Amino acid sequence: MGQTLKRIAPQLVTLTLVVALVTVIFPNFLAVSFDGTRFVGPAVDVLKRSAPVALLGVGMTLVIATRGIDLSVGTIMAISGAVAAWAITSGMGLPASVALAIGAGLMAGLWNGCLVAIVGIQPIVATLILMTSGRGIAQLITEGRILTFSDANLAFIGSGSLLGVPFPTVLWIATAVIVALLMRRTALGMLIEATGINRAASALAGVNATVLLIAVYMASGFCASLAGIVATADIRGADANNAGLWLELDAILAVVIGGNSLLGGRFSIAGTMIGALIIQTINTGIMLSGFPSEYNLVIKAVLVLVILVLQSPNLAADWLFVKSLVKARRAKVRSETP
Amino acid sequence: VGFSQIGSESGWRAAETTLTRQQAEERGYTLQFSDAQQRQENQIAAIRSFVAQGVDAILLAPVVATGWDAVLQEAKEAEIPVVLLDRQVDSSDDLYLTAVGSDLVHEGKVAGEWLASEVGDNNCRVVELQGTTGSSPAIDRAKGFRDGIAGKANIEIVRSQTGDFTRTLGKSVMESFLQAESGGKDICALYAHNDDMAIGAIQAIKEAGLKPGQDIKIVSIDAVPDIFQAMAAGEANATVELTPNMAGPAFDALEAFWKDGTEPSKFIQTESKLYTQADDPSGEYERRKDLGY
Amino acid sequence: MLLSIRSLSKEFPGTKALQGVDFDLAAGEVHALLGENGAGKSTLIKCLTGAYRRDAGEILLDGQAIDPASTAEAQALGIGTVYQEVNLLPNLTVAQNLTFGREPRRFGMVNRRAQSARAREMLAQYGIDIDVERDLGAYSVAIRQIVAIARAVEFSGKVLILDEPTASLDAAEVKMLFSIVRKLREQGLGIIFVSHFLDQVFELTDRITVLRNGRKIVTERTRDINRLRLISYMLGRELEEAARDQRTATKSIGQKPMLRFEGLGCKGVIEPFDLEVGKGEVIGLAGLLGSGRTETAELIFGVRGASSGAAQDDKGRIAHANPREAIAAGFGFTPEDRKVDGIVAELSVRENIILALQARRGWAAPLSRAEQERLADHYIGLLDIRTSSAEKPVGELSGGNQQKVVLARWLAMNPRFLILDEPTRGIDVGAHAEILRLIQEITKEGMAVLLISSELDELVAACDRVIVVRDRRHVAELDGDRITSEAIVHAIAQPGAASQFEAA
Amino acid sequence: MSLNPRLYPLLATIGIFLVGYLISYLQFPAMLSTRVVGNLLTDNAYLGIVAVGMTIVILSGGIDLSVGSVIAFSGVFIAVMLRETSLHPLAVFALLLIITTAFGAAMGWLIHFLAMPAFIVTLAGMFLARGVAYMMTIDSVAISHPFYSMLTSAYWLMPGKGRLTLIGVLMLISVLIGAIIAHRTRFGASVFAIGGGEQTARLMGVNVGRTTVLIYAFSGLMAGLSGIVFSIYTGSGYPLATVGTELTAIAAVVIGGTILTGGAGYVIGTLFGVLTMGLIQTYIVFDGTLSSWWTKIVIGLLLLVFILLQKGLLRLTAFGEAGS
Ligand SMILES: Nc1ncnc2c1ncn2[C@@H]1O[C@H](COP(=O)(O)OP(=O)(O)OP(=O)(O)O)[C@@H](O)[C@H]1O
Ligand SMILES: Nc1ncnc2c1ncn2[C@@H]1O[C@H](COP(=O)(O)OP(=O)(O)OP(=O)(O)O)[C@@H](O)[C@H]1O
Ligand SMILES: [Mg+2]
Ligand SMILES: [Mg+2]
Repeated sequence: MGQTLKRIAPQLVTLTLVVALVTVIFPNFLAVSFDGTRFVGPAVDVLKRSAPVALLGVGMTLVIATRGIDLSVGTIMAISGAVAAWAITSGMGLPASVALAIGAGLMAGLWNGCLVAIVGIQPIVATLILMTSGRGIAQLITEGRILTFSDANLAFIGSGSLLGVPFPTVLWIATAVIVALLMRRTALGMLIEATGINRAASALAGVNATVLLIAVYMASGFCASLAGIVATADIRGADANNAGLWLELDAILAVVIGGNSLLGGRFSIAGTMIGALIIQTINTGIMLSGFPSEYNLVIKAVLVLVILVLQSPNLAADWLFVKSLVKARRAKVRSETP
Repeated sequence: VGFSQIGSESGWRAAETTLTRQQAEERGYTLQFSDAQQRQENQIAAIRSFVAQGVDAILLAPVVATGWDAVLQEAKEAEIPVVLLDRQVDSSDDLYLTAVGSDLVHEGKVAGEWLASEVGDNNCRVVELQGTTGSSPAIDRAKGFRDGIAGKANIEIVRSQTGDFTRTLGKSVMESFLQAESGGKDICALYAHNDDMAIGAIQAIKEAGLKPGQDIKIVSIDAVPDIFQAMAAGEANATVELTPNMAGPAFDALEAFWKDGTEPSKFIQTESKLYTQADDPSGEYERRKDLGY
Repeated sequence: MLLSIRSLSKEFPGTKALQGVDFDLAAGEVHALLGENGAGKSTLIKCLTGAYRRDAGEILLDGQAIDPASTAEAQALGIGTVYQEVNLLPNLTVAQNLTFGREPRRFGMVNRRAQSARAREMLAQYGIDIDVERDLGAYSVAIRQIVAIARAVEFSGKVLILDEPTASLDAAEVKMLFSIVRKLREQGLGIIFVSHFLDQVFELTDRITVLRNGRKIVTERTRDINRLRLISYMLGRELEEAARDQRTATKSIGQKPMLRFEGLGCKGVIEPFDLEVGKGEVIGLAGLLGSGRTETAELIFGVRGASSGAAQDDKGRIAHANPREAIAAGFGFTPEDRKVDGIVAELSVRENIILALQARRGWAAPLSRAEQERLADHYIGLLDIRTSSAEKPVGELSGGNQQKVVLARWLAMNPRFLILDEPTRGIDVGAHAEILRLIQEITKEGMAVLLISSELDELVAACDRVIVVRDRRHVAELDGDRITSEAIVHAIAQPGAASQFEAA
Repeated sequence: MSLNPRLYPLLATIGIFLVGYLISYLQFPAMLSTRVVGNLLTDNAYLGIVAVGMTIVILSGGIDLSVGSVIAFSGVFIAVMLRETSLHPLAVFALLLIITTAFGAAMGWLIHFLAMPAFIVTLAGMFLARGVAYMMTIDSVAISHPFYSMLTSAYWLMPGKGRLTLIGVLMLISVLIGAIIAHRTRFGASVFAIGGGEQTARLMGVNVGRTTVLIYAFSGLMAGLSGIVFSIYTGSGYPLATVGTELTAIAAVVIGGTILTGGAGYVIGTLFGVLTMGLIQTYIVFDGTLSSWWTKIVIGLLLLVFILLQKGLLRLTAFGEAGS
């Protein structure tokens, strides 16, 4: 636990700074009130709106740990959302609809995993294929329109609350905790890391790298399908055209801001979750600030760059270097003055 | 006939495609359909392919207003008539046969005028959900709305932010509007650049414990089926129609042109009809729900 | 002095790699830099060539203080280097590798023809005639090593540094290298030579500097020092040299073999061969570079698919079509290229050691942390792995210690049949003896070992049986008293055994 | 004397393109007109140019996600500058190329000196470039300079009414220059070296920092040039233009036989990758029966087919080689 805290300390500091910045611009940002059934306030919104990116981030962290990348998660969201809405409007009931949607996500992950692990296509290209054609599949299901439904149970997943906490928040936190525990309480985490760092050596040591890779892409598909269900449930309709559009980039950003290396290996899901919160805080902050829309991207880009620079490993090394220089000079001075 | 469609980014767009296909089929044309995935370069390439293929006419729903001179010139040299659908271009008008569409500024204006007459002399703080930043509907509908409320000092647009024409962003941006305007108490009306964003916003308003349509008046544009449902439930107040049937008038014009060379007028404007809760929303919903929206 | 290093220090997080090291190199001498694995030899070299920033100390070249900030600067100063385990860039052509940074140019563009001509010229000195326009990666490790040497020689106007250049060369190539080094010495170059082969050190060098734990222990003239004293300088203690007649024939004749491989082969890779493995037996695999020893091992371990053949034990047929099946059948394999196929660099020593064990147990049955630590500590002690902690990433260990970690991984599995492909490459004398002793020990408990080695002495010392591989065929088998260096050399050197320079 | 194996991926790419073209031709004989050939070059000129820069980046083991946005920025910059000032387009071009090159160099600098992954730095660059384009104008701006009309209508009429346009030729020249830089200069050798292994490259004396900065500067330059070509192609500047072009460019580079992990590939291969992408588009337009969603599905599937064919072909040749 202490180690995890130490590992994600820079991310926590960054989150605090971003929250402070937003609070300066919008003083009520941290105000939370209870309206009888649920907590409300901008910060609660952030926790709720982080759900898609955070969920995607859980899967993306694992994929990136294996030195891969999954560009198709936004599209998988659209597919799963479409499946869920289609199932519920054809009268299938909540459990069946959710199961079908998750099944679709798993299938998509299986497809990606096979292309990467068995056919040997580079992850970025393999998932680019699904990214392009998957949205077509989603539109095929909805026939290009927004498939609206009115089932209150499904809608609850997107906008209901549990003990006053928005359900999407509960869902992403629970998913993150369960996956993180699964990784660290079993040997999965280490095996994934080993595969990501050196697939050949891991395979020689008996790690079933192929199956592991497929499983990881399926996990990513699973998380994406949860995100897709949340997004669909949120607006009570499946928008195959826009659901999850470009969200894969935010998810990757969350993973990196969370301190994970894009080159695979060591990973931290907690870090990614904070990364997702940082991104959503920025997004919500931009919306609350009232700046004209055309400034959104520049503000986001500048903030992201600043965060990345602050978290850069080299900067840390430079600090150490400066410190050691100072130390060395002092030592020298001491040795020269007998 | 070649048809270069922008893409399939919304239900309205899908309906336009469906209706164009239907119209072509009814009249016995072979439709060469090309989806440009929101990219002008794909549209230009598609038109040039149509020319290379030697189609008889080209329908073009341009993704953006500028940058068509060269390719339209090419079509003209190949003597293929081009009809613009739904959006305008700023090329010289001898490069195309005619343009069928509604006037985007006018749509915004109709919405603005409705709001102006609805609130009368009461003070009204309006929030605006804009379309995709930089897209011509977003720019023109924003402008038209401001024209519509011009001179009414009691109406003030207090916040505008892009919702990218999507329901998801419509909802989440509306949530932050509500947060920023003391839980929504200070907002009197919402103007959304399309119905989808309005529908998202309606959910946000409901979840915040307010009554959309009453506490916050809602006016939007497009007249897709779902907004009529909302109107029937009293949750939306007005919408301005943008008909997806652009192909019908386009084919009419083409047929006249082929028959005896009649040059149609350069702009065939479709109607921008205003629907309110008084206009039998449930009936309108039933009429539209199978049109491919 | 041509090159002087004064009180050089370098610290990595958790490790003082060099502490106040002095080193002098005269023009026209070959100076050996010796020490155990992890003593700091490679670090010293990298500080010298600007690959690492040093923390303190100064470097004088021709009496001038120099401070190369990058290897390019060092090259410009006339220091040519062969780095340990850096065999240049496999994705560039041989010619590009050889002339990199000094490409012949015309009108600002690289003159391909002149480049190739130059490259062929450079390689001709080493008696090598290959297609220099193919990717370096297409050639064997030995060729790559020679290319790296040729390149370093070309860049060494004043100083040539060779960090374990002979690790993957065989006797003939070593001889050729030595004659070139001697020629350069006559031309007045200063040459630093790092090796764990003490015979080569005595044969070639003029002076010796020994490092231990990042400190300089001694510099002496080679002819004033004897082998035992040198080893005690390096280890800080005496070494009981593994007596080679200690090996008692453990193979009980007449007993049924533990494993039998019949007609195992792969088209175009290795001809079908039979192999019987007895309990507790050590089988050596001898041959020239590229003769097909590694392929034999890979076939047995399922790294390559076999096109024919089968394996059996007393319970019947066993599947070994991929490493997982081979492991399930009780095989183990330490690959030749530890960096690429062995270590998982960013994982800790502990995790590397338990990796195979954990993979066999499956992900759902994790070893407890305490158990992992116990195993790690046990093998760190047993194999004397030099690391500041079990949690250090393996990639930060010195080469030899990395090798020991891979070995520990398989010992922890306790397989019945362990394949060791060049297990002692790059390992210091102390550890070398240690590993041979270890092989003895584990086989006493019944584990069988297939030992691939280019060092004949090692094979003679450790093996019950030696199989000689030539031109991708198993051509001879020696056992008992017939295992002598001479006999092996004789079997290897049959006519037509000169195919090692061909591209794969 | 057998063929150098490093040529196989290139030959596979070219072969697959030709086969694809043949199949399209058999189905639609009009495909073989000079019109279609001219269109293929013109329509993909901007993509080809930006893909040349992307090839160099990918050869070094990096990636540049900012190029699509930079193209959009370039168009807007040119349009706004021509509208607001009286500068000659050529002066604006020069100014623009300086800006985009510096922008690329700045990203290269961040990547190297802060040891940040290229993916993320250029992702931020992608947001930034488009954001700045929005800030300059949210509207699409037409360019109506006479010099521009001249550029747009600069073409050579091939027999059969096909047009070989200026921008098409510009793309071919860019590919040529890119090929020379990648395969015939010291800088190019350094790029391959870094792609083969940064540590090793450094030990071999590559100035990794300088090379990285130059690589991304070059990509920025090509993106700027591509922006100019795109603005000539469309005669306007539009901040929403070329969304996702970076992914198309990456796909083209990969289809062209360059390996995403760096160190191996050919710039000429990229040209065929781009043409293959163009061929897929043309084929779909010629077919004209696909609905919007089937268009997406088919594009993805065709991409997959090309990659699989390439892989299969390579595996076959590798097998043949091993067997001989
Ligand atoms: N990059 C690094 N980061 C951290 N520690 C390092 C690094 N490189 C080397 N070390 C440590 O520095 C010490 C000296 O290592 P070095 O590679 O110089 O040994 P060596 O004498 O060359 O050994 P070998 O004979 O095995 O090659 C070792 O303890 C090693 O773990
Ligand atoms: N996967 C591979 N692809 C291409 N070439 C290979 C491959 N594996 C081995 N080779 C080549 O095959 C030849 C056989 O080399 P290898 O090292 O396996 O033989 P060896 O007898 O084990 O020799 P040693 O172990 O002493 O190096 C070498 O030229 C090597 O480069
Ligand atoms: Mg060393
Ligand atoms: Mg070998």
